[in-house]
Amino acid sequence: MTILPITRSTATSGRLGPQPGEVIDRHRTLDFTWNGRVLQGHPGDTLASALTAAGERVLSRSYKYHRPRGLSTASYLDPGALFQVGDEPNVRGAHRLLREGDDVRSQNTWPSLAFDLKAVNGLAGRFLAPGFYYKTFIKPERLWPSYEKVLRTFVHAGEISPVPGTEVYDKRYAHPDVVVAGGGPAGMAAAVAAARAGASVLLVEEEHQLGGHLRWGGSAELAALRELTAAVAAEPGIEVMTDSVAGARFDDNWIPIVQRSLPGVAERLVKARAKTLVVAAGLIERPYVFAGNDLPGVLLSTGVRRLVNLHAVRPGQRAVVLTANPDGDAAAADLARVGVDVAAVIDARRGEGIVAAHGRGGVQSVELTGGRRVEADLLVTAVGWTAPTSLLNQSGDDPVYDPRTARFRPDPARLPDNVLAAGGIVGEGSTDELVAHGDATGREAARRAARVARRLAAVPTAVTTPRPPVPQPDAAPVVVPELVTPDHPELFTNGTGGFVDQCEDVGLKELRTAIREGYDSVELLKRYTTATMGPTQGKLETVNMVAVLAQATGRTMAETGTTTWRPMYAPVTLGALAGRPSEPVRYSPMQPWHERHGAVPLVAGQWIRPEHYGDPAAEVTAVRTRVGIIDVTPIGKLDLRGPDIPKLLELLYVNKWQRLAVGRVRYGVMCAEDGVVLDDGVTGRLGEDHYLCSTTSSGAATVWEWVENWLQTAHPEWQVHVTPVTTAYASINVAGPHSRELVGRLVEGLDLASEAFGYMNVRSATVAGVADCVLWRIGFTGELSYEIHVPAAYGLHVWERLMAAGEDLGVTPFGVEAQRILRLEKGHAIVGQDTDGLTQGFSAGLGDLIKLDKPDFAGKPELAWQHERGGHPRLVGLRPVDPTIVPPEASQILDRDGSIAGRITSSRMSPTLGRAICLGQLEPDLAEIGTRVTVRHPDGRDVVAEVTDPVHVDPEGARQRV
Amino acid sequence: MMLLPCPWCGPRSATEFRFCGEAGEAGARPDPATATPEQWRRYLYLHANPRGWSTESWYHGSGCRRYFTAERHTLTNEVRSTTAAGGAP
Amino acid sequence: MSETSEEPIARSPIAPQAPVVRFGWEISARAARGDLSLSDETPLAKVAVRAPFRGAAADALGVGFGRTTRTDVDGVGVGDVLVVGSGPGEWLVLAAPGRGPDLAAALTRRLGSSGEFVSVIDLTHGRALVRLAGRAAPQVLAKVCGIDLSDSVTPDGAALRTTVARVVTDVVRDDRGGPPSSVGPSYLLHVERSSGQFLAGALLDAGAEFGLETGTFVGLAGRDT
Amino acid sequence: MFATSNGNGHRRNGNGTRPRGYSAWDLVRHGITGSDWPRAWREHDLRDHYDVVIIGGGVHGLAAAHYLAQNHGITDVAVLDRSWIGGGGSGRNTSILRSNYLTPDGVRFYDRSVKLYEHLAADLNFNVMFSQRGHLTLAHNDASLRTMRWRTEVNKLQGVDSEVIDADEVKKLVPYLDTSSDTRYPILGALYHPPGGIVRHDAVVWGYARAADAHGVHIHQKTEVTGIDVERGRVTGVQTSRGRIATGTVLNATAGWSSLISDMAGVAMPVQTFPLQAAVTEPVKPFLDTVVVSGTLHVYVSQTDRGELVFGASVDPFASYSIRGSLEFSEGIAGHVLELMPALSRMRLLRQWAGLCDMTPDYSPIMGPTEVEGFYVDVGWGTYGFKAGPVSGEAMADCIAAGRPPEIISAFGLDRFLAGRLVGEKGAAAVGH
Repeated sequence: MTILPITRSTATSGRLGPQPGEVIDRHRTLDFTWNGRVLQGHPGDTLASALTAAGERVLSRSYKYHRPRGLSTASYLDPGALFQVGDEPNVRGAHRLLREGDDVRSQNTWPSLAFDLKAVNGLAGRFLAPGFYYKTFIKPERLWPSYEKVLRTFVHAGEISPVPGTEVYDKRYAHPDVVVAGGGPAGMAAAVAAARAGASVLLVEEEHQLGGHLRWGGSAELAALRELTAAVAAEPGIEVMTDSVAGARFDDNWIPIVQRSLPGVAERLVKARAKTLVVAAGLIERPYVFAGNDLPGVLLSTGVRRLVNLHAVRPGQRAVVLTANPDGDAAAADLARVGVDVAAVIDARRGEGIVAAHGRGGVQSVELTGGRRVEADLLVTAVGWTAPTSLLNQSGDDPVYDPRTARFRPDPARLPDNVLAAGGIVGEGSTDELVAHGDATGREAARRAARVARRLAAVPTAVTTPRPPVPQPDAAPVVVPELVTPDHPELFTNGTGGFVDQCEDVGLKELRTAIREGYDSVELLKRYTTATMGPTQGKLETVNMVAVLAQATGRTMAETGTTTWRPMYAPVTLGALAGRPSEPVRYSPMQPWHERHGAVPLVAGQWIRPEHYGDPAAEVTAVRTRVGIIDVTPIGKLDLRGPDIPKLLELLYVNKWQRLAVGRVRYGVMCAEDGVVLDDGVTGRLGEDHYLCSTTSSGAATVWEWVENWLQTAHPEWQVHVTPVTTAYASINVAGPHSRELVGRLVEGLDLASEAFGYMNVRSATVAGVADCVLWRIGFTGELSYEIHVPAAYGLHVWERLMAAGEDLGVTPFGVEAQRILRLEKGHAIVGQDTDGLTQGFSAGLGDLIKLDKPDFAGKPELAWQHERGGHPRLVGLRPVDPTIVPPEASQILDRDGSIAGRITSSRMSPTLGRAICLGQLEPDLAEIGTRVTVRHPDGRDVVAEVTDPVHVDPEGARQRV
Repeated sequence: MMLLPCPWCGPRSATEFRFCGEAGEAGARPDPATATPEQWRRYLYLHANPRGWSTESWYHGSGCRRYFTAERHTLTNEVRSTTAAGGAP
Repeated sequence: MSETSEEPIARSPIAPQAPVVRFGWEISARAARGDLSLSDETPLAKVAVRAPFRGAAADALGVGFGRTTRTDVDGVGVGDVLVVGSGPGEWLVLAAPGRGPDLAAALTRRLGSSGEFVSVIDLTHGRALVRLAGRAAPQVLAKVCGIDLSDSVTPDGAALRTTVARVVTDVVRDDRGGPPSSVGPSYLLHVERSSGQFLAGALLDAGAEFGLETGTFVGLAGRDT
Repeated sequence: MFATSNGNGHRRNGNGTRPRGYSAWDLVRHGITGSDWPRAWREHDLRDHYDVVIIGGGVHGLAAAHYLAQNHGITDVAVLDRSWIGGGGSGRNTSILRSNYLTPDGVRFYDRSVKLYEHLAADLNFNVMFSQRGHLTLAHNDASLRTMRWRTEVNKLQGVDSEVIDADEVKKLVPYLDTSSDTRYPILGALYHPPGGIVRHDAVVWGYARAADAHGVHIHQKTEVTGIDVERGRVTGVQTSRGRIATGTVLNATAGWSSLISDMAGVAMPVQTFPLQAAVTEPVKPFLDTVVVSGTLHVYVSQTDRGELVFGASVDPFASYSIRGSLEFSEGIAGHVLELMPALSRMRLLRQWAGLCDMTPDYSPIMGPTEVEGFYVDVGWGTYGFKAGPVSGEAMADCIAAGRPPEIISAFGLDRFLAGRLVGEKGAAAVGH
């Protein structure tokens, strides 16, 4: 606990001389700022290695107690190296390569990293038991919101700016024969072997170079690294992806791979359908839990070897090394080689151990079992490994704890046929043994990939393939040599204290307290203490937590088990997951004209349509008094061909279709099997076996699939072909008293007189020089109108000719808003607005359209019972008694006792009548014409309205029949 | 998502298909002339909802635009058979 | 470009670069400089045929579901046409611009005699059609389409329907039909008309890193000219 | 029916042993003495008889057990869970609370739950961290704006605080939202519901478990139900992985398992099980102070007190019992969240998971008795079960104590489907969350 400011410790570390395997370019330097101070590093340095070379030991503060923290794993997972870089939060400083001018800052340290006020939490450490916030701030209740505000200031993270970034993300699909997740020796060997067997391979490696632990090895490892790197480079069939991660394994080997730091693309999501997956993720070194284990200067052996051998950085002056495996021994040797004073090597294999690390702001001495204290500024631990089996777990494996090797071991037998595991994750071995295991696994992966390809090709389909796949026999399975793992001491904690989860600041004593409180299963313990829920996703913490839980409950580690490994293997940006913004959008052929004439766009599903051109009321008057034209292209249109169309229409619509003469049009309503209104529209018969059926624009796709369902599953014997032609035609509705005059000026070969072409009729003709147009006499607006369906490529041409030819007639474009007012004046209901998800046929104002004497149609039984039952809501016309008040749509209608009796579904000021008019759903006992009801306005006022005939204008419908 | 072997087009990602609910005898439409309300509403609302092999109707909306029946295991999402509606390919 | 001449001009849903009118259609005059090009082929006549999956009509069309073939429809003078088995019992027949009505009539005559339940619809105006051609064409398509485009799975002459940039699209590999300036695979992408502009935009965005450019109308003859 | 309750199922105080022992003073006392905290709930041997057996150790089952004891003095109760308490839906939801529903029945029901949540910390002596920070449902087209007003008006008539606000007011509440008009789906306005918010869902489970245990209820984890004994139309016992329990009353309070458990009692259910996925990002400094939901873009997001953004969306596109999750889910929410808040492109998804939801034909639960006497259900909770935990527990306790459903759940009976009386929530199902 250090509340006093930490003076910058003397420059105990610094740059070493050239190392055989170093990845830095010592001849160039890069300037960057650290909390505002200018420092230097080399290309190839990570932010963390550059900082350590510059003598920085304290790199961050911990979550709850704000204890000073330094490097530990010096890898992507390092919990002590999370920085804000410019406006990007939570950057993995021990992985992110240094760039010129990087503005690197510690996160959530105020006023500064050296002197952090919130370190005062450390004082109250003993009072901040796990889940302390559940046990306090309960009373008085009214103070909880202010307590919460204080809690939120303790959020330990970087910041997101409200200004969107300019970085680019995109995606691509891939169909490799083999994905190899992990580019260490086994992964490289597997990739080479698979490629040599003819497979296409994606080799995915999280680090910036291939090689895994070989990179910080000795001369033998570096030689093997060169050899394997050359072998990979020699195989054109291998695509290498470094600084990339195979994020998950979803069903049927659907594998998202995130590529980072590509030229011009911040992150790219590669979506691979792999025939086989080889998981070669190697092993992650596990921290040791002991008092003082979170002090800056406590490093894992891999952390030390990375700093020394990869980045030529001296991690300390005087070191104590606790080792239980050859990697610990190698770390001690590397330190000695570069002149660090290795004061003591503690060999756990011979029962030796450490008690604690002591120091303020960093390690100053190490207390050994037996009491001896050794002065040191660096404590290195090598106590064992965790197998990162996330992708294997997602494939169905359930790794079991093996006391002999002190880790949870995957069980390849539980894996599906298309997933294999290679190298360190399966078992330890020499470089040659790992390469041999990888090689054999790679060949087996290629063999299985070929079998999967054959199986996919052999799936019976109707596709006529030029050369049907010759069924080759499967090659014999490849024998994969055994990877024998040497024993390893079980070293999780020495019980003296320390932190089990350094990201979330959860200590050993805190875990034990929580276990005694009853949170004694691995999932409950995780959720109560938040251990393993931090940025490292539990990779460094889970096994130690399980060990502490097992010890405390007297159960074995195998019985205790682990928490579920949850996708993704490494955190992925929302940008990479979203990719290019790509929500499909649909336009009508007249869109350029609309935009040139100031149409206000309305989002209607995937369509963008003109809402109005400036003055919807004037547009309504133009249609009522002169002539208007509207672009109704989005109206759904289905071309029906075949002799059995009447049977289909009888089955789907509530009304009758047997006797519809050629050239005639009929309105119809469709209900679902529960009697709820599904869609409506007009259908015209263009020829003996040729009908054109229109649907609502929002229902176009659903109705087509609904029709196909009946045809394909219920009546395959009916001869009907259905083809969507919604946008094969540009649809222009010409409406108004002068519409016949206007259309007459452009049409050829069609007598427009009412006797020849009456209401609810359809004809084909040439319009403005365009042949094969279809003209309908239908009346959604209630005026004399002709809906002209023009072959779409000529839509703009005909629209422009209509505007030109009708200038003297006062032709006016009108949009969806005016159309809504016109149809409301005529009392035409809109499915989905005047009806909802529960409105059955008789509640949609259909009156006698529903023919219950028909033998069968979709939804008939439910409609018959609705009719029998009665008492269902009615669709009625309504007029506020005060004509100037337009009740907002969805205002509720109240009964005398104040309960809800219905609602306003449509409501507008009618320019034609100069008053407000509405449609509404209403309980039957209030639905008689003339009844007065109370409408509750959103602002709380009550308004009186009178139930009327739904048709407010020209109830006899004379105007549209003229 | 998993692969679904369309009887017409062959294996495709399940994102190309629309799930249309349980098919087979559970989904069969009772005779509207004789069905009682209870029988009709069992057809509308009740599901077997097995945690295992299920016989279902699917629609290949982004492909051949045909309906087909599939036997799928609702836990592993393995599909062991698909048959085209109204007539084999 | 508003109307001046009496003759109506047909327009594609995809806005043309440097528009010029040819065979009654407004098309883009500028040719792609490099090998990789995206051309608007919407002016092609497009006739949809529905007929039983197997039978006399299917045999007369000469190609099954999932394949394409070039043929001359019984010498009616419609010239070379591309017949695509686009679905089960579904065919798409492409011909030169303006030949839609003649092609539909010829097909109705040719297939009507089969006695089977056949329907022929001129969908020239209902669909947008683009052609993506060039060595990098499969990589461009692989950014927006999840189908395995390798030669073994999607060989020249293959036809399938799937989603491209979230829009349902018929993908037809027709290498021979590529523009003379291009080499390697060539794909015809056929979508519902109102999604044409969106699809073209998505392809150009995906192809930017490969230097994809829009090219002028190619037609069916492609590399044979 | 239980002799201990008085006729009309009216609640009277149980044996009143409210849990105590959690307060700032207790924290200091334990801090100084270093003494251990008592177990939050105890482990018991499985007895061979209980008056009531509740299947499902989530918030619904534990709340029912608590209220049976506290409101009706019925304490001979066992809560069984096949794994650990809160391991099912209660531990996998995105912990959003609201009562801005569509039908009067629905609004009254969920409003009662919000009212219970408001005092739950004090009632259970366990801080469930209910952050009543306001809930916004965005409308991107006129149809959904109309649905927002419909819900708002029905809410106000039930005395629930909801209002329709315009895009500028939305921008004030959530500055990171792009409320400009040139986005693909412009924000036209929103239903603003101040009583809505988020809660620490695990804490609710633990709070109820601790309180029920204090009343003497036996909580049995790692105890799987393998059969339900029914004789002559009456429940007589439950078979479990740890032996048989004789009982005359069983409550099915499971999700994702409700069909399987009901099948054991021979009760057919109009339920189809779908996975519902959720995800969490890495923490960032708090910037989002309300819950934001978009029906059109099928995504909802809130920021926890630990700084993480929690995302959810609608159920998966097909029925399944798999909780392995999918790439399409995280791609979908990422795309939609960036449509709403483009500045979040650099935030990283930390983990994603899935739970199982039992969907019903009218987006409303199934609660009350069934045709098998003594077999009660509190299921069919779709994607909105957690917010109804407290009121469901209370109502089911009343129902079991009185032997018939209280008024507040009268609209949710199982028999409604065959009678064709579906609940109106289906009316505006387009905006489900």
